[in-house]
Amino acid sequence: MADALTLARALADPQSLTLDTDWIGLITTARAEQLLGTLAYRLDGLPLPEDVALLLADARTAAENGRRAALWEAEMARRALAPLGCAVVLLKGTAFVAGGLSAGRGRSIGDLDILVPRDALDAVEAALLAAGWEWVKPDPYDDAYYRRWMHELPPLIHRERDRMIDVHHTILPLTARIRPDAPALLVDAQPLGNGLSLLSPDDMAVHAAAHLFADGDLAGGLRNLWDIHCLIGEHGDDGLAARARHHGLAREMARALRLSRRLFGTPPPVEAPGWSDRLYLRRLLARDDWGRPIRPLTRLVFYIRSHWLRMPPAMLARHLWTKWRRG
Amino acid sequence: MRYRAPPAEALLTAGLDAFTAVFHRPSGITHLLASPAPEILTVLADEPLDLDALLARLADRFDLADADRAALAARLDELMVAGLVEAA
Amino acid sequence: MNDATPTDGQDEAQAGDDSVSTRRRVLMLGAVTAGAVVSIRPALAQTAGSVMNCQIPVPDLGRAGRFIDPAGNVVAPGTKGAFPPAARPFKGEEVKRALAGGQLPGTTYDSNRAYVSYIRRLQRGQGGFTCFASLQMPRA
Amino acid sequence: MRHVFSVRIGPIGFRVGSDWREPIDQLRELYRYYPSPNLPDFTVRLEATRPWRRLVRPSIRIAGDYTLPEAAPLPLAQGLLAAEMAMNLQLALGGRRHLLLHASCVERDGRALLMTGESGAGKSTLATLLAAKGWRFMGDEFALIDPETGLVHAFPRLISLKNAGIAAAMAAQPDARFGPLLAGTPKGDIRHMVPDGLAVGAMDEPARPVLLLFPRYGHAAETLPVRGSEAFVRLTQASTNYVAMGEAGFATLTRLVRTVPAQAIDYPDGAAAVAQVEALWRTL
Repeated sequence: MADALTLARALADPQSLTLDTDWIGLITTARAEQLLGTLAYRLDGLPLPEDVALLLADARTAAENGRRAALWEAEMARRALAPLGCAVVLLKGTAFVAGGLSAGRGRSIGDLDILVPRDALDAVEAALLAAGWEWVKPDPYDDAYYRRWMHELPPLIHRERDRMIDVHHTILPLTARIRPDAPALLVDAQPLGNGLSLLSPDDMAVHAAAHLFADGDLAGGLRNLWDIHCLIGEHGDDGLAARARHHGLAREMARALRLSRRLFGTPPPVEAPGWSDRLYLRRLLARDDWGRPIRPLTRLVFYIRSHWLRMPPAMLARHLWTKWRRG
Repeated sequence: MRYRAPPAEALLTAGLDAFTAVFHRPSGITHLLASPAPEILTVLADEPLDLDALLARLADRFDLADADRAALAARLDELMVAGLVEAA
Repeated sequence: MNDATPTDGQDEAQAGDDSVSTRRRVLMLGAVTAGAVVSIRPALAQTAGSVMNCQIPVPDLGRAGRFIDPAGNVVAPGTKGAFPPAARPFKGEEVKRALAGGQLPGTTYDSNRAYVSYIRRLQRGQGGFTCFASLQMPRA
Repeated sequence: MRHVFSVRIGPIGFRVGSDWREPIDQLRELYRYYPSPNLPDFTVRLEATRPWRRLVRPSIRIAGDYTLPEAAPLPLAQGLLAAEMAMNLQLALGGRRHLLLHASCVERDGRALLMTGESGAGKSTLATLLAAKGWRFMGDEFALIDPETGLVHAFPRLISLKNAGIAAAMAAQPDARFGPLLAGTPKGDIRHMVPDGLAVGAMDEPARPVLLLFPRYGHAAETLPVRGSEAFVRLTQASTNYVAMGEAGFATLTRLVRTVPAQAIDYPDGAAAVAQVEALWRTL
């Protein structure tokens, strides 16, 4: 059965595509994995069938509009938080485009993610609420859950612009067994000169690996792995392993390097993929040429794993029990 | 506090009868402005001004029917919420 | 989805401005009543509703299994006086009838009121909001 | 997928995959005279809500490149409706090459009349009435405005007739081709009608918009001009992709409302509306 390997190859080596490529299958897979904009930039300038070229040009325009909207949302957050004088670090897609990084080329960007010092959280929350952001879920149970267990405020949405913001104070949930060094992330952040900052290149890659392998069920994982490929291609991997070890994320970073090498040919030579890597690859590529999610069992394994990572066993049991009762 | 508006090239404008449609390039947001908002943006595009200087500048260019400081401040607040004006 | 289209009051404040070209223009700083800035927002809900057949789960999937109290709040399962979740999502047409004073299928007088209160309080970002918003659009 | 059908409607190509044969057979029959796309712009999937629901009480989930989380599943008997909704949804959410206006559109002498309004305003009925009078039907769901040229492109998908409109259309156009009667859908009884040969044959010819109408059914006949600013705001709300189109959307829409006169027409019945429209058309 077709999976997303064709897409991974097209991203890694656009020249390898032949004119008899199953273009609609490739485009549909890329859309479903939120990588169409990225693919469109990778194939820009290559000889392509006219209809393909037109469709990809549309995708680049759409990505450019998305980039502008993401940067504007960051700017509005900057204006709201400027009076506080605390560090505001952009994360994920918005950071990539704000830094002009190759990982940001054509990338789809959803919510605005920012990292702030934990002791500034209350002030940040108040300033955002005063500037037109509202709680998405005015629900005390969820609220208490977030505040107690998560690495971020409950999601806020701006009442005029309809855009969400996730305010983090570290990069993994507090329930996770791994505790990254959040103060070090802030200390080494690199100012953009306008009051906003980016994580250091190493921390950016470590965060991407943490997000991919230590949090969540690998949904959208191919895009996250592409981010890592681009970040390492641009900044190299000097000191990366040591930094990952410092945050307790050495295993995740090493796995990211092995998989990214395997799928995209990321430069640093690393040890060969092991048997567990094969399971991750099966999950990362679990998408067919109609955009359908495939390999339900593999997906289920990673779904259960995502809860295992986030919750202590007793809490996990309670959570799965509730989910099961809901059907 | 001084107020800053985007430079002229950041805005696309189209007059539509009594209103001005404005496309704000940095945000991609379209605004429909009624007077005196377009005039305020035009004056502030030259340089950031505080409230009194802005009022004086507007009085230079227009016959102000109500040189009302509070009304001008209210208009500026609206423009700030829309992201068209920021504190300089 | 913008709820503040320009008002006629504004227009009157403007009338005649364009015709005066030789004299200096008169500017009113405080004449606008409904605001001098209207920002255009995506109209997805309205048009999505017209090309789609939508449904509203009560409560949304993120809070599935929890109860709805008489005021429409989502509360812990088993809360006294609250109602269990709706057995199936309601269709757009069913909600439209309920908002107009009818009753949602499979509900009692009281659970219907609780569910309708819940739906009325939906916000952006919550499951069912787009559907609800599309039902709220004024009909010409 | 098991069953596949591709079609091009105006400038937009679709690929529809289905777990069942029936909806695909119906599409193939009704779109028989439409071309195939070189490259479909969008993919639609009609899939079983659960694996066993392919056979037991078959229930269609509408999926594809773009989905709405709140879309309700439909029974297999309404598969054609599911396919049509899904194709509309792809264009509404994913279209970026044209400014999409939720409007019906007819053409005469290379000049196009756009009609927009909420469902129930009669834009679809009016378009079919005018088509019966010799106008070219360009579409009753979306008008596609080309940002480069300002021209409107046709999107003559199947006409979705509802309830009382079904019998009226069958009486007015007995020679037209119709799909199966879909009874008891969430939108009432629905029957699809294939646009006439002129509409399909000339669908690749764009037209210059010259009149914009905001019709309203069920009121005494009245015609009132609509100012550019009001038309602008109403069209931003009648567009599924105005905001997503960014600068191109702004340039296209401001050009449209500044060059094309807009009128609101209230009408008591179809005959009066046609007379009102033709009277307006003569003044252009």
